[in-house]
Amino acid sequence: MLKITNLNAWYGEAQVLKQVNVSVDQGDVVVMLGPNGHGKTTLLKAICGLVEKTDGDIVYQGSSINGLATEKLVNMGVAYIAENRELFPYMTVLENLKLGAYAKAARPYEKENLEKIFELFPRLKERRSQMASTMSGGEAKMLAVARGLMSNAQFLCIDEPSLGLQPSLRMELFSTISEINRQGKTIFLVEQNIPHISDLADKIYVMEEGRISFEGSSEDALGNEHLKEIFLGM
Amino acid sequence: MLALKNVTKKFGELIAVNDLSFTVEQGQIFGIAGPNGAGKSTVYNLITGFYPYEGEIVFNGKNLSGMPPYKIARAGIARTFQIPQIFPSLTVDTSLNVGSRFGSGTGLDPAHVDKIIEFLELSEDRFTKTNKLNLMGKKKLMIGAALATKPGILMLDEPMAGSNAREIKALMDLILRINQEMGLTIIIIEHFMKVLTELTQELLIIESGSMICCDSPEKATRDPKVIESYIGDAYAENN
Amino acid sequence: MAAETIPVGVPIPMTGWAAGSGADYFKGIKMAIDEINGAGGLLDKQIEIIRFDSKGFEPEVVMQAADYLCGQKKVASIHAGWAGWGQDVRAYGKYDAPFFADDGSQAAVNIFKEDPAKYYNIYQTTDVGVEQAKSMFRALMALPYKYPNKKVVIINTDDSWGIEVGDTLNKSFKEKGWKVAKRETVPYGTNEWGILLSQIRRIKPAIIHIEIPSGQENITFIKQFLKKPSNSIISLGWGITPREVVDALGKSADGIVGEMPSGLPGPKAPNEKGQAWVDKFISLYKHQVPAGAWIAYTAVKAWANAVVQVGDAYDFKKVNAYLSKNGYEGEMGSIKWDKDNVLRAQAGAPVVHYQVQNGELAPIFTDPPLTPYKGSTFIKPPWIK
Amino acid sequence: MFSEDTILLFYEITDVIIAGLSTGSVYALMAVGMTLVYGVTKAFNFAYGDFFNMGGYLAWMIMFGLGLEFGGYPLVMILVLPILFIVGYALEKLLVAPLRKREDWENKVMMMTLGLALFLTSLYMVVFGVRMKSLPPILEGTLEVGQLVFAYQDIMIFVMSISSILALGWVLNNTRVGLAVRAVAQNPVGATIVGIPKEKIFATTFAISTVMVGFGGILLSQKWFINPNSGGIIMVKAWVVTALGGMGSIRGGLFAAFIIGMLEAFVGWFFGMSYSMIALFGLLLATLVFRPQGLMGKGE
Amino acid sequence: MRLKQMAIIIGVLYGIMAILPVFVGDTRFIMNILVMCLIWAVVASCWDLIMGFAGIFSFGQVAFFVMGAYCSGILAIEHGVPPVFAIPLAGVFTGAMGVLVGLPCLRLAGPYVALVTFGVHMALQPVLRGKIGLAMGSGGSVGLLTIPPVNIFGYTFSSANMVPTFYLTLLLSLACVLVIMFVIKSYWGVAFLALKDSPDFAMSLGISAFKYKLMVFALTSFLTGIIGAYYGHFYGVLSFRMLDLDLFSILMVMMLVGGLGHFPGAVFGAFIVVAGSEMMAPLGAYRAVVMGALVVILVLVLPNGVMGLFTGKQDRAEAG
Ligand SMILES: Nc1ncnc2c1ncn2[C@@H]1O[C@H](COP(=O)(O)OP(=O)(O)OP(=O)(O)O)[C@@H](O)[C@H]1O
Ligand SMILES: Nc1ncnc2c1ncn2[C@@H]1O[C@H](COP(=O)(O)OP(=O)(O)OP(=O)(O)O)[C@@H](O)[C@H]1O
Ligand SMILES: [Mg+2]
Ligand SMILES: [Mg+2]
Repeated sequence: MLKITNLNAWYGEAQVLKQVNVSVDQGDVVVMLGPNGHGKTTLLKAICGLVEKTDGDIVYQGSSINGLATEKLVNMGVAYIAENRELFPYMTVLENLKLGAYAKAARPYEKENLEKIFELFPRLKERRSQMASTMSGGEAKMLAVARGLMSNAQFLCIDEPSLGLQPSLRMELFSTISEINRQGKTIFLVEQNIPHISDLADKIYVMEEGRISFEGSSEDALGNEHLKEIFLGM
Repeated sequence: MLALKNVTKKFGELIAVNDLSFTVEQGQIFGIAGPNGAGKSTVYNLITGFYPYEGEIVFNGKNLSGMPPYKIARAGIARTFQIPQIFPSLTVDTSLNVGSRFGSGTGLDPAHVDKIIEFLELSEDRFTKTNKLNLMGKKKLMIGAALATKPGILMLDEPMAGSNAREIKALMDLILRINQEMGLTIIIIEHFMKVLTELTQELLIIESGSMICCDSPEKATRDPKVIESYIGDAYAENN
Repeated sequence: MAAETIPVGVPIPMTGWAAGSGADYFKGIKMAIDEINGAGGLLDKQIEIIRFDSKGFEPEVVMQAADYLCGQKKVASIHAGWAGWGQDVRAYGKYDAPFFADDGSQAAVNIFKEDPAKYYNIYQTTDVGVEQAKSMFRALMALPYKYPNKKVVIINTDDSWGIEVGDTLNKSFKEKGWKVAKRETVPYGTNEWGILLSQIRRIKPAIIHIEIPSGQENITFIKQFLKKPSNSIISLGWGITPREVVDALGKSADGIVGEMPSGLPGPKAPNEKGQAWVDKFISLYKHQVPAGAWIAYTAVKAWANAVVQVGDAYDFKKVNAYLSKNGYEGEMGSIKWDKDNVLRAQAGAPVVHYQVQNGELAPIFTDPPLTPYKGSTFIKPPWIK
Repeated sequence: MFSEDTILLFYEITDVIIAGLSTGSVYALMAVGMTLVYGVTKAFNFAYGDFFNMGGYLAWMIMFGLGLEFGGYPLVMILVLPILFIVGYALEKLLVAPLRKREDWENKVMMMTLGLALFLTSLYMVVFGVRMKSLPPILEGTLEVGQLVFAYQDIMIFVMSISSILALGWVLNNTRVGLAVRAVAQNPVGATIVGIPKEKIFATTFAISTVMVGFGGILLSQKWFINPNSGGIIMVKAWVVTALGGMGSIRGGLFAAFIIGMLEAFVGWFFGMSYSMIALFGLLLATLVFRPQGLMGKGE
Repeated sequence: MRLKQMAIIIGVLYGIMAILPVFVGDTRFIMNILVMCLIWAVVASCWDLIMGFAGIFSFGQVAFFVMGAYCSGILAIEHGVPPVFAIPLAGVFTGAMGVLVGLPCLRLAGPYVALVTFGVHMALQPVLRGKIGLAMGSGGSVGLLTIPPVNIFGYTFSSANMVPTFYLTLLLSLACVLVIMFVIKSYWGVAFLALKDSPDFAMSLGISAFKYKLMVFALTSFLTGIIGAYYGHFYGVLSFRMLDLDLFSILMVMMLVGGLGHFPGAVFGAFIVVAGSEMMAPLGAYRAVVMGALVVILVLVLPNGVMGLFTGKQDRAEAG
């Protein structure tokens, strides 16, 4: 579904991604691990056209998307759930969610998806007319994830969705992600702490210093003592 | 050392903090946890004077109510923010100097700043602009600047969020060392149970602005009410 | 090369709020200089115009203009038009080249009086506001029209010109037993007159005098007044002269009266010489003579004449002495500056009072002495029932 | 029943109110475009007043420059409004869009528009001359109700300004496009993430605001005149109105326009016209002290 | 930029200024331009301090300038205060006015601050022209026409003796600019940057937004008032026309050409713009067209002004 070859990315003069190769197959959940600040978010941003300077190939469903405007990707069925939320601060929760379904493909499912989301995050339903900027850290993260799910996209790039969520919700979140995946969506997930990662992930990548340092199935990863200690210790 | 007495904060209809009272003792590491939107960050914002509130907050015998944030900072309360805050146009060094110069009440103390830089292992990045730091760097910077104000108490808001196991371990070590070597009282908001149970001496759990319990972490995390509303069965089993 | 021409300074606003009136003065100045150059030049040298954008007469701009033109370009004379209420006296008083301005303000004259020896090169080409206002009053009182009552409304701008005229009119009307039912000082840029007009409609004054030396306020006032006029004579004072007033209002302005200081009446001039000049101006610029054009023209001519008499454009002492002693023989007769170097209203450079008739300015009086203009007919404004 | 004085006073006060409404509608017209463009770009447009004049000049050009006066205002609108749209769109793409990529871009846009204002003002002066131009009234005649007089022209301005503001408000609050415009205003990156073509929205909003401003310029020029120098003061008036109402709030702008119109009318009536500016800023200051985000601003 | 770099640039700029009279000392016209450069350099720098560094959108700088000029002029004319005393008194007055204007501004967001301060600018003109102004001795719409020149120990500094007057202006201007430089490089300046970057974080580290913002209002209006007062005594005349938008725009252009927040760019900007504008004088009415177009182009190609050329590499890397 997605194939990245020899991707480099820069912020100004500083190169962050170095010759990254990643491939995500249709229907898979691919998890990317890696220490803080080593380029995971940058990779997702690069896929979604949010990094200004990149080179290399990004092919999505057979067509090259490198350099394509973000909004076009959305219409091609790619959704991005940003680490730092990127909400519309002076709009209500409901308006934020509605905007999540802005893409043409998502509009018919708006109502249906909204209900599902309110089920998953009752807090959002309760606060649907609160201004997004006044939501607590965790609430805002829920809203960001929810807004991404509204897009009905086929391919979801999710960056640390559990950041700041309370433990019970975190567990729920990952089962929801599995659920979504079972419904046929492909998921590219950046996340640090996933309980029972082998239940979720079909494939694991580790990024260190802007390079892919490990690639393999979750079993391979769990078999790797080094990785286990660093990333899966919780 | 720090005591909240019947503190209440409303945002319009919403009662974000509801008649909350608790005391943090000198030298403690004091944990605060609770569901999303329970009012944890709001408590910090009240202590540091960002919002007006009802009730009383007393620090070392001094009533903080009505004091502006910068005075509270100079009185010895330092904090970090849940969403990392930095000064993008300043370097690490200058940022720490700002804390030292304005927050300590004694003026710029280069030796102290040097010590913090060394302590937080920031010397490599000392003269880089803070907007170039990664998440961990930014967090350390916030802590460093807070420490530079020579506080009596340090309040951390979800410092572990977004970190992997090794990083969490490193941060826990750091917090412990701040507590022990620097002798600082620490309040920490976290969602990682492991952090709370291993680090804190006392754990306050709040929900919808009200206290559910305030006890030793072992007891608090086993409280059925806490498990139900916050930790969740699945998670509790896991750990 | 450079010595072959005689430079003349023209510090006139080319940009900013005063650019419109600046353009009028410039037309007169350019016409005079083109004539002289066409006739072989001044003392066989061509006159070269050196312009300076005096913008909005900010102090440093006025000073800068003086230092640039006199100090740097060594101009032989300066023709400034309307130039800033006295600052110009100080700026150009430092030098000796004859300086002609049209400030029309007592403040400028007062500065002159401080040190007449130092400021001897400064010439005002129009009478001061006080005198112009008195003339306006005389003209209003002499209109062949029976006022239904003795109530007047005076509206003026909040600058020195407006206040000087407004105060004088106020005093004159009161002395004559009139009631000044309303006196309003308005800022420039006032375009909404609704309230004032509704008050006027209730006062029903016999005269409304407006003294705003700019086009737009006068136009909007008249436009809004005419929607439901009261039985009042409308007198615009100097404000009738900016070309856009008649241009914008056309025949709907018929009946309005106003004045032009140091003017040469057109389209029918008082004498043949004058008529020739008016005709020439109109053929050059395709419109009637606006305020200041003629006197700016005449000032250039007066200076050129003095230079010819003296025989040296740069013998400023002699040129100035000649100018203040002899004045000049203009189109309407001789003009002479008084002891304060002010060109008081006089037969050779009268205050001309106009009425708009058929969408153009038609002279009805000249002053002094206040005499009905030959062949003039005052028409009762069409809105007066 | 009432003494004559009372009746006269009644009429006078009614006139003041009418004057206030009429000025208010003019201010509202001046301010619509600014609210829109500020709301979206968050950057201050110093050239605002010159866009206003652009409408007037284009109309003048079509009527008198090209001699198409016979077409009247319908022809003018048909020709001018699309031109304004194109000009607005192009200016955004050429001058604003490149700046938006920079750090601290709000300041840079402000500076750029300052230069643009200087450029346009002096360009008008050079091209059209320093003198004012005027346009024929859009509707002649007056409506008289007893002692009260309404010019059809004023009624027209009143109706047009209110309806254009309400229409703009409706579009912003009730349509998907409106939602998109607000989204881009609040978080451009967030907007692209949900699939909103941010660049297009920026340019279109700027263009629509230019159309609105220019439309106001045409309507008011036929009441007043077109003055190449008036850009600055129009910009300030529009700014005061939008700020008092709360920058970016359409409804606030509408209210503020009428509040200011009334204030000017009553102050002018009671104290004299030269006090209205002082009263205006007094009111603004007093309002901002109590409501720092303006009357209906959302705050940031 | 380091303090040393700044000091060097300022030193070079003023050094060049200081030797210019050797060549053009007898051309009053050019000397006048140089004096203008020096005066506007201070106003533009003050503006840069409050806007570029403190991040406060104050549009009241011209108003403070005019206030200072009028205050000193009135003191000298009406009350016979010698200019050497009237100038600092005017500074104190405008400083106090700055605090007064600053107080309500501290709660407001950027564009509102701009508006309130600009309101002061707009309201000043009717005040000076109206009855209030007349009662205080502003000369109403005529303005002040008889302001005495500065006189130190019996020596009169006026345009009659241009060269000594130029050096007095240079000293005053340099002093003001150095004050601004030290403020920017002191912890004051850092506090401004911190407050601009993240007010919450800054406050939690003990910075009082209130105090520093008020102080910057006081300081910039004080210095602007001083230089305004000096301007009045130098020219001997004042008119409210200075409050028209022209001067305001040109000052903004100076800041912009120099680079907003890139001190001492503003000084540079003032020098370039004053000189450039004079050089374009032969263009007449086209001067403003060219100036406008230049500003637009400059913003697009030189985002950080002339100073950006010096610090360009550094900043571009940061911008990324
Ligand atoms: N806008 C930016 N400008 C300059 N450098 C940046 C920018 N954003 C990120 N970086 C740098 O790029 C590197 C990679 O950052 P990135 O956010 O991709 O890391 P990450 O692996 O997602 O880390 P985290 O676990 O903290 O989310 C970091 O060193 C960071 O400092
Ligand atoms: N300015 C505000 N206006 C209105 N509601 C607010 C405001 N700030 C916070 N709230 C609400 O108050 C509640 C408490 O928020 P707070 O940020 O303290 O939560 P928290 O316990 O820190 O949660 P999290 O774990 O998600 O960070 C939340 O429901 C939030 O939506
Ligand atoms: Mg990341
Ligand atoms: Mg929180």
